[in-house]
Amino acid sequence: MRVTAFVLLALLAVAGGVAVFVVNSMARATIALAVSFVAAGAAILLVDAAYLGVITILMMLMEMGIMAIFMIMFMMNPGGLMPMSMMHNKRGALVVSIVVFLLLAGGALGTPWPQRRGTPPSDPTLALGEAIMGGKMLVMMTVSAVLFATIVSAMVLATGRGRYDGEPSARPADDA
Amino acid sequence: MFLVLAAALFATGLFGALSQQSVVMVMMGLELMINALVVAGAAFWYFLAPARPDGQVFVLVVLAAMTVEMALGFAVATLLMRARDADMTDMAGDLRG
Amino acid sequence: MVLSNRLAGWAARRPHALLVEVPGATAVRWVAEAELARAGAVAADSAADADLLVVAGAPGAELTAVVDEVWAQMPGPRARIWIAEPGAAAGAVAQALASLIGPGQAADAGRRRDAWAAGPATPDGGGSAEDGDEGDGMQMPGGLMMADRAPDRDGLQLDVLSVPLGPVLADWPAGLVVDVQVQGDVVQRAQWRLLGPAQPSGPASDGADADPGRGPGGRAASRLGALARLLGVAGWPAAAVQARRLRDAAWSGAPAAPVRTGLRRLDRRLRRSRALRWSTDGLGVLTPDEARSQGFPRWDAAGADTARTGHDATARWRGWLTEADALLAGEGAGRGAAEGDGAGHDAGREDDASVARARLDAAVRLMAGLDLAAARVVMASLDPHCGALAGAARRPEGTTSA
Amino acid sequence: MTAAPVWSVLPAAALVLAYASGAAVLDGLLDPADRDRGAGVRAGRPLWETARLLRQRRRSTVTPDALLWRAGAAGPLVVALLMAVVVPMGGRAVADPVVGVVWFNALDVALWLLVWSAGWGANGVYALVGGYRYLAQALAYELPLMFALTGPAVAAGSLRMSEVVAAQHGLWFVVWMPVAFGVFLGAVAGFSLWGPFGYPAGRDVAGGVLAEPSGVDRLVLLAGRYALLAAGAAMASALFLGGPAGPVLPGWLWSALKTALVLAALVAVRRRMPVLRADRVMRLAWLVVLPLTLAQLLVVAVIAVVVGG
Repeated sequence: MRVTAFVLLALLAVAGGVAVFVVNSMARATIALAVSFVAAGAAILLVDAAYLGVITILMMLMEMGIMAIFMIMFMMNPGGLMPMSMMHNKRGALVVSIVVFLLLAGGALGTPWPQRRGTPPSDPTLALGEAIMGGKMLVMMTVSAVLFATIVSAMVLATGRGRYDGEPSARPADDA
Repeated sequence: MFLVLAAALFATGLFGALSQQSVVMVMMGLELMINALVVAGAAFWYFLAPARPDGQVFVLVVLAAMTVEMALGFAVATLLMRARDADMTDMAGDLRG
Repeated sequence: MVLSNRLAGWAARRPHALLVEVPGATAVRWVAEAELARAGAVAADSAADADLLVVAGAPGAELTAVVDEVWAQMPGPRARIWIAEPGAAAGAVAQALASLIGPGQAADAGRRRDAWAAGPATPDGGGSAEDGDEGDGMQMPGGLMMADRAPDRDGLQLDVLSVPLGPVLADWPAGLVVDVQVQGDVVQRAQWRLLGPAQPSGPASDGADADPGRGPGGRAASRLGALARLLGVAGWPAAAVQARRLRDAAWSGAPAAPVRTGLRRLDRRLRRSRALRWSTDGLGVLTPDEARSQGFPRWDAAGADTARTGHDATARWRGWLTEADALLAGEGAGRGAAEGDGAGHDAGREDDASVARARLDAAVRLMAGLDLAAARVVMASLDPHCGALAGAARRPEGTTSA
Repeated sequence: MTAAPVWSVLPAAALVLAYASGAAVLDGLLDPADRDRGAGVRAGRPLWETARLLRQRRRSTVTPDALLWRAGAAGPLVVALLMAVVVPMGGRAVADPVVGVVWFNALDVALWLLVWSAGWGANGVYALVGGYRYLAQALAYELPLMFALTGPAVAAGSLRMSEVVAAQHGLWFVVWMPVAFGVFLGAVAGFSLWGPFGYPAGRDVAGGVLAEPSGVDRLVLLAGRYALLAAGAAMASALFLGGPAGPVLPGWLWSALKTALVLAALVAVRRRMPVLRADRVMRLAWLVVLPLTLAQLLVVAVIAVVVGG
């Protein structure tokens, strides 16, 4: 049951990922990427990491929503009315990625992984929360500082004029 | 098995990031690669050391990194767009300097 | 068969009607709207939503072409009626409702060859297809063009889309087309033109009974009609219904007292609504001179605090409320003189061609740089009487840019 | 509380649809346009509309993205049903995952893309504008909503819906989290394109995302809108109003009553206010509501720490 579900989700995730670069419409590419993420998140749900799975889905769908905005902003012909091929160096990229895949997959299957130590806690979310607020507090504080710096720098990079030398435009930060 | 999925996602993303011209599409490739990291991280946590939360924390950090990548990526894309009306990676390179 | 008859019967209890008003046929539209409401119909927002296409007035060739396009976009079962004068409305509506459930619909469905099913894009009246500037000559599948680029208000080079707003659009002035260039939903440039009626009638000629701007009741109804449209655009259907009923009551010459009671209730409701003020404040600000030359009376004297935000959309709808009440009370005729403001308030001033043109020019000028929602509020708050223009020479004008 | 068996998905779905129809009936009854007509005619409105849309031909537009369009049209209904899965009604839910609250949040974010594709797929200007309006509005309400959801979770010390409900024995969360409750209701109206947040489906853009679909597509989309309202109302009654808690009456009845009340309030607000434009909502949300929600969350956290020891 679980194996079947995983295989289906994995296939969906990879198919979505491939579709991103195959479909000829940016809208569909965005949605395909979202499908890939949702499938990956659902696969994570299978290993009892409920919080991680759902939060992955949540974050990624949000990002794709934002991406939809930028996609139309930046892409000529977003509607994909014209078959889209914006490849360069397709052959090289294909070779490199196939080689990487073989290496990684071979490594994954071939490596003698160490024995599993311990069992999952009864509530992994609780364990995660306690880790974040306990032992891994420093990590999270770093992350939050980085996120804050990102907000500021992204705004500085993206807006041409300063905050106070134009008409006040109520544009949102570009990531939530 | 999870790692094979991760490897496949990673390779797909890599292909996209290397082959695409548009900044937005390259970022989609990067997203896929990070997605692979998330899957791999969760798998490592579950199958190797589920008693310790390190794996989960790692995944969260990766997610945060992804957000940062998105935000900065789009900020840079906006900057490029404003400065040079270029949304293709090649163009950005040509116009350098 | 029984089931489908049952379905048809149920469906006919609530048909959705799309109204197309020909310039100068305001009274016909009012009567048609009232008649449709009586039959249980609701106003449709778009062709996709409509079962009934109601054309109020006699459209000219261009407008007829647009009506045909909209007709082709309607999903069906569908019925189309042409109402040339107010008296004909009741019969026409009843007939159309009957034909909606009649056996003719299956035949109609069989005959149809729709534009969307095959072939090139039609130039579009209801705004249902993107068509860009013919800039780079790159032909797109489906006959659609790629969008051009132009700098936007934040200094980015972004795609520009040319879209005609109107003439078939809910709560939109009759026969008016505003060709806008939009980036996202921000209007960059706008330009208006008018699709006229079949026989241009002079602004002050025979069409007196089709022109509601006569007599205090009719003028009060005109204010309330404009208010109903503004409320529709602002997305407050409940209040719009209230205003429309008062309009019909004032127009039909009902006793003024109950109408004024209802008006006072509406007045309280609107003035108390901070959300409404919030969405109309600061939009479409006119200077006092412009306001006077566009036939708006001096409303600051009539109770609206224009000092705060200038002569904006809020000031105008408040003014309409005050004015409608004064007209119904029968003091409309004297007030302009009492204020000593000669330009203020002579009868039917907004039905002058020059005033209507000035309002349209102001509207397209003020629309630039606003998003579509705000641009629609500006247009609705200026309430240009396109019927007044229909007789005058029709030529496009009023270009403006951001 | 135990998780119900798999077949309970069906009654749950039926319940959502029943509430959705109830909301539609109420909306018909409250519509001033039909004031002069009999109550039966007004209450039957969902039936007339459904019949009308079932009879209507499914129309298309020039070169639509049919796949995304259909997916987007079906999206709201599917999301509403998935949301309802974790909502406990009378102490019983179809599923009670550890992360019920986050599940709800993730689904509401899924709506971003779905409604956007409903607007995008039609390949019409007004529909596209409607789709983007949805995203703009979502950017305004999403962050306050997240913090509003965090409140009950912090107070209950769990993301599991059943524990959030259980933590309200004694005192309902709405009493000491009024801001979060208000924000939550606003967000429900927001993701259901309802009332003051109906901007993406505004009349000024010929119905926005509703401008192009017809026939069955439109029926599903409209039903999805009411179903979202219903799911949101049920969630609100579980998160903030104590779920089945109440005197005398049995628990399931309390749940049902509270949901119905919240739903009725949401339906009624549509007649009371005009649509708020996204630029105004954005300013309000980021400058006023977000700080308020954060302050609320701070209060909740302090109380939770003090009380919890």
